[in-house]
Amino acid sequence: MSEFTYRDAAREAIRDAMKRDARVFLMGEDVGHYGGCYAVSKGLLEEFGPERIRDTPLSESAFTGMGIGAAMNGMKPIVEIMTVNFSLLALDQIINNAATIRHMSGGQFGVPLVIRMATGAGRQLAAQHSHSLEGFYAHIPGLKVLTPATLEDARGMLWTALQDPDPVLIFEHVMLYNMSGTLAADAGAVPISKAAVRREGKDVSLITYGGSLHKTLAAAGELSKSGIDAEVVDLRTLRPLDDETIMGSVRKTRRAVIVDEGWRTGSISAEISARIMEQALWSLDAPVARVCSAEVPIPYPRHLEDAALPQAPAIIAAVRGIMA
Amino acid sequence: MSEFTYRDAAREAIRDAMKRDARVFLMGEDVGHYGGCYAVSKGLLEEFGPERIRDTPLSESAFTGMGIGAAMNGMKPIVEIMTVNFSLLALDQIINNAATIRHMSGGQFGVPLVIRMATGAGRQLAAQHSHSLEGFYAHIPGLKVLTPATLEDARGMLWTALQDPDPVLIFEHVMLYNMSGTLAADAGAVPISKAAVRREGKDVSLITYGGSLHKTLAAAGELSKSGIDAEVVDLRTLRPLDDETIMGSVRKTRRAVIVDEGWRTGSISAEISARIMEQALWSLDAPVARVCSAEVPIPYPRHLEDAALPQAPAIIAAVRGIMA
Amino acid sequence: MSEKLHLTRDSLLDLLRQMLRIRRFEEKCVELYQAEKIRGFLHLANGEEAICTAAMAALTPDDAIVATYREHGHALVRGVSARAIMAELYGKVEGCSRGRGGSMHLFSAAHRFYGGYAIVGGGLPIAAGLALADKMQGKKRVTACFFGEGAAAEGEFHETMNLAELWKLPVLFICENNLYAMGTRLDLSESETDIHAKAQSYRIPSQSLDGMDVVAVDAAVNRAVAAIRDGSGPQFLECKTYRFRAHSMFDPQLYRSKEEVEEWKKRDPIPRLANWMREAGMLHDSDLQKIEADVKAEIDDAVAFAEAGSWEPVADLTRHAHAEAAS
Amino acid sequence: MSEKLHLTRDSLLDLLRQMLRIRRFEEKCVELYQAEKIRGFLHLANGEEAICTAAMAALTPDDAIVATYREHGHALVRGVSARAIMAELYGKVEGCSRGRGGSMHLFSAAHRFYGGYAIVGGGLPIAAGLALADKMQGKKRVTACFFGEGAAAEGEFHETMNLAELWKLPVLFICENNLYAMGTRLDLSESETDIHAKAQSYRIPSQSLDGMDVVAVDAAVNRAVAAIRDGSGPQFLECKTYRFRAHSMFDPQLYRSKEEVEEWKKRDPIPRLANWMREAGMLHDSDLQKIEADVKAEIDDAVAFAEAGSWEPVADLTRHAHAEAAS
Ligand SMILES: Cc1ncc(C[n+]2csc(CCOP(=O)(O)OP(=O)(O)O)c2C)c(N)n1
Ligand SMILES: Cc1ncc(C[n+]2csc(CCOP(=O)(O)OP(=O)(O)O)c2C)c(N)n1
Ligand SMILES: [Mg+2]
Ligand SMILES: [Mg+2]
Repeated sequence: MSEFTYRDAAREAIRDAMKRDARVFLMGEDVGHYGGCYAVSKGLLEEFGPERIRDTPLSESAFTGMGIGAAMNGMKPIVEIMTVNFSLLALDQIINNAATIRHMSGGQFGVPLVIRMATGAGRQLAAQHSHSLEGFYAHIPGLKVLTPATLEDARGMLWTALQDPDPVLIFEHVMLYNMSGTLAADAGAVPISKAAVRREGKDVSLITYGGSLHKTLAAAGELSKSGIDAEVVDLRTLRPLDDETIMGSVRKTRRAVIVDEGWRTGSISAEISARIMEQALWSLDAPVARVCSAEVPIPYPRHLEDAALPQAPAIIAAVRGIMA
Repeated sequence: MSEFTYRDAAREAIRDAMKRDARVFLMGEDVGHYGGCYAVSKGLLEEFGPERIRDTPLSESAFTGMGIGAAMNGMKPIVEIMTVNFSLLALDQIINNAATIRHMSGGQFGVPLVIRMATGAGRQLAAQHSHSLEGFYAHIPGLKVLTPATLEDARGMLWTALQDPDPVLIFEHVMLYNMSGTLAADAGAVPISKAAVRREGKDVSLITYGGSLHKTLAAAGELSKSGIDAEVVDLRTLRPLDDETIMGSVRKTRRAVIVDEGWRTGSISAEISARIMEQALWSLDAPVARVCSAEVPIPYPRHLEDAALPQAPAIIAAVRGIMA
Repeated sequence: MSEKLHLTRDSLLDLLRQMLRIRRFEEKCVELYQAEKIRGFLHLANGEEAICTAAMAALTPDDAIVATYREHGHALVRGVSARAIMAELYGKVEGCSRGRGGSMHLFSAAHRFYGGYAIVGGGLPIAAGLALADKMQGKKRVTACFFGEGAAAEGEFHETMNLAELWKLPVLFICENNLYAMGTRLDLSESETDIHAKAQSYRIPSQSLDGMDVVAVDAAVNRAVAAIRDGSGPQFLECKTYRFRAHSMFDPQLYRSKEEVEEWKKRDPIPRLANWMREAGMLHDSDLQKIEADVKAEIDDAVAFAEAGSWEPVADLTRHAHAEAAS
Repeated sequence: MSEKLHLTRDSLLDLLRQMLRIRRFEEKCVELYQAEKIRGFLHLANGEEAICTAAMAALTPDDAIVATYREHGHALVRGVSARAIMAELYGKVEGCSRGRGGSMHLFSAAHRFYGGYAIVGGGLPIAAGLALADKMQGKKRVTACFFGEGAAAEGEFHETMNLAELWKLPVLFICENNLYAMGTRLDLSESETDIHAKAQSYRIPSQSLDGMDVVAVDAAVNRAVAAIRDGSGPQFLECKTYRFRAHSMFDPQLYRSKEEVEEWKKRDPIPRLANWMREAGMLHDSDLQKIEADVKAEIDDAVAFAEAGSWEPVADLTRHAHAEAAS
């Protein structure tokens, strides 16, 4: 066991993959000489050299598309798009090519590409640097969408993703990079097919992922003081969703609140609510509630940004609202 | 009253707007000399000249961004992006600029821009030309999203959209262009704030929009033969959603099936289901059901494409499923 | 005709045969479209056959191909069977993309034919990525990337040109400049209409040539491929050509005159090569008759194959969205 | 110093004053960031002040400005008050964007300051669109678009250059080439490192100049603006400069040496102009002291104003996502 940050865990995952598989390489803006915009790849250029740690120009569409091509031709690229906000410039490649090539080719060509990007708000970066669009990516057939929220998952999801024959997107929430904790010395690959119950409870299911997990756990802690025993489900993977774990929890607690940093309308929280409607309606003692981001571009000032995002008090209020 | 196609109606809407307001102009690929990829703008170049009917290079991001700039500086541009599939190349401009500028500027600058694009499948155009992403756009604060499904709306929504001080996206379903019918000689602007009940019914609410409206009406006709009286709600506007009309219908019929050509997971149908859960759960006699596109890139062969999209038989089956 | 030097009569005959295969195949496609056997978008390359024909002759089976939605000829000359292509146009399981892709999305792993891409410019980064993988793996392969001049306006063109040269990737960019992007004439869409000069602005060795002269294209491609194999980085060839038919089956061609089309038809690469070979005594009517007969037989057989092909069961609808568990 | 011709002592003094306003304002920003009064990303332009200073002097209030996230100086010299900018950096309602935008998103309708954009390259199409609107409305205005050399790699740069020249739009593109995009040196990101040559490849009249020489920039911008007003279409100026400080407050600057930074500091545009004016007998210590004192007073006042500013009520959170019903 040793002290680690989420950032360290993400870096270790890359180092480990680079060492274990010569086909793996990292490509993106400032991953090399700068050390990574969030310092995830710091030191890797020195360790692996410029052939495998590739600084790219500001050309999101081209280097993402090149990752697709390289993946189709024997390599295992890790493309880093600095943040999900800039991934909009590469969306054509991700949706029209990465997600469709296997299908369009009748299964002949696969795209074993991993794309990592930072997501989320909380650093007062305002309207163009604070999106949470992982829920949108989860709408696209052909993609897998991972949202590591713990050190174990930051450390372990990458290798599993690299073994996947299809494109996998990994979203690292910007507020998690400095989160520290301990990580087993032998920490390694983790499965990506199951959601995780991070806290057992019997009264209500709090379903969340990514940066919102920790706010949700905090809310659950608060609720326990007033005798409400909340279960916290970390989705971990947004596509495909693990219905079994979600419904299992909801059928047990008969109540659910979904916490999602995406803008409320059309966020992944809506899909989860709809699935509960379809698969577990008769088990519900109350309507499924959602705590999401306000329907506004993220404002710069701290107090307004805080107000725009899901926070523990709002989660607690939502739970009380459906416990009543 | 005169015989019109949806295409004619869309063209009339543009002609009328160009004549009434000198600030209006049309810009996009092949809107001029070619006559529009779906012939919507045929003849307009001859009528209004190249200054106001502007053929652009294949530069979706730039000409969409230029529409934003022109809208901020006194003009009322109509940007045509041939199809939603190509709009992914302009998404940075639409989401990071058009949707955020008013907010980022504290309300000082508005973007009265209208972007028209074709959407949907059904013409055997395969995986890169058949997306229905209007539901995703409906996730973005700062945008309005319109989906005209009738001649009246194809004719009337554009002018209303042009009066809006904020960016409005209009999605024209490719399967509607040849739909013909009659249009009042004085047909003009229509409100965009309300959904429309296209068929009154008491047993179940079929909630849909765009290209799926007509399949849904057909299904409702079939159902009536077996004594099921379905109400059909045409959303018309996906953002903002008209909760009042939706909930009004659901509270009346106590059952709902949402029909949406988007891929099921994370489609706008999920948001509607979630809102019914939140606002009308206790009025429901059955879980809200969804009929959406299969989770696969759209295949080329007719039989597989048909199977991938919502069709009347599936809608009927879904209704029977919740009437049981 | 220029630089015929290294070409033997046999290789010239083969160029002629290949161009005719494409021409006749696509003429058949028109019939089949009208008969509603082929649906969706169908983009024909009548008039442009010399480019892919000459290019494929210079490439080895080890090289990779990336093409557009106007790629029947590219696939055919690359070696994908007329049967597999025709079955694909029918949407049958026996098609080269199992019927899933149709005309715009021909793929064939066996031929390293990495596909027809229908988002203009979208294939360029993929081609550069294929080349990057070859370079990182120390393979002396070339990736040939075909695209129309309209793609030069897309941001992806710019980004890819820069990265290909910056990283000295083994890509051969072949621009099929047929003067129009759908209905938009080059000078209405580009401030600099000299496409090959654009490539030079990224320091990519670039050349503009007559794409209606199969021998000239052959020579240029051979030179470019040799340079790329030497490891000097990407090369760019602008081949000036013309599309004799409509952009797709839906195009009323309001944007150009019949006269212009007729003018260009005089430069049709097929009679051009045939006549020149005749004059050089390398082609006799009997040769041509033989080729036409063989081609017709091949196409008839392809149609029969497609007709006899099978529809993928609807139960398999969601297949190929993801890899299938290795069994 | 080159081409001082049309510059009087007063105008030179004003250029000096403006550059000092930016320098001191941003030095204060560093303090305030450390004091956590300013948050988020903060990008300073120490060393680059000559460019926006000279440019703004050549533009009229009728012209429009589009800038990046590194735009404090642009807004300040354009006339947006130090108060309104500082309040914006604090996130107060009194800020030039009502506190909603912060450092990266300064806007001011009154100054036709169309904003700081934080998606690299994202402002270019908007600038071209502003210019298109002016042209269509027959207005003889110029839109000045500032961006870093890193933006030249983006597809939007390519698309915008082509459209601006194709449609002869009245845009002045000003590339602030400080040799690095975050930590990526130009030669690691561009196959053609001569930025001004890129603009020429679209046939845009283009010039490269010393961005550390405020007088040279002033002359070039005046020439370019005059040409644009004559209706000849866009112009492009590449101003070679250097960022003395980190990219943002989070940058450890692993990618460049202290020596390199020190070398460039010798070319600091402020002492450079001051010394030259001194030698020319146009500047005395008393002048400089006066300017420094005025600037200090202005900045202290701005900080006091920002401190005294108010926080927008949380109840107003969702305001400005859409226009508010005219009341
Ligand atoms: C990004 C994108 N925008 C628009 C289209 C619609 N479209 C299909 S082909 C085409 C013209 C392309 O012209 P060019 O690149 O010259 O190739 P050509 O068709 O002439 O062979 C257009 C506009 C598209 N497929 N992709
Ligand atoms: C599209 C996009 N990609 C990446 C970033 C992150 N980023 C912010 S500034 C910057 C460097 C830009 O360099 P340059 O254009 O030279 O401007 P400079 O910062 O040097 O003034 C990067 C990569 C961004 N903001 N937008
Ligand atoms: Mg063309
Ligand atoms: Mg720079």
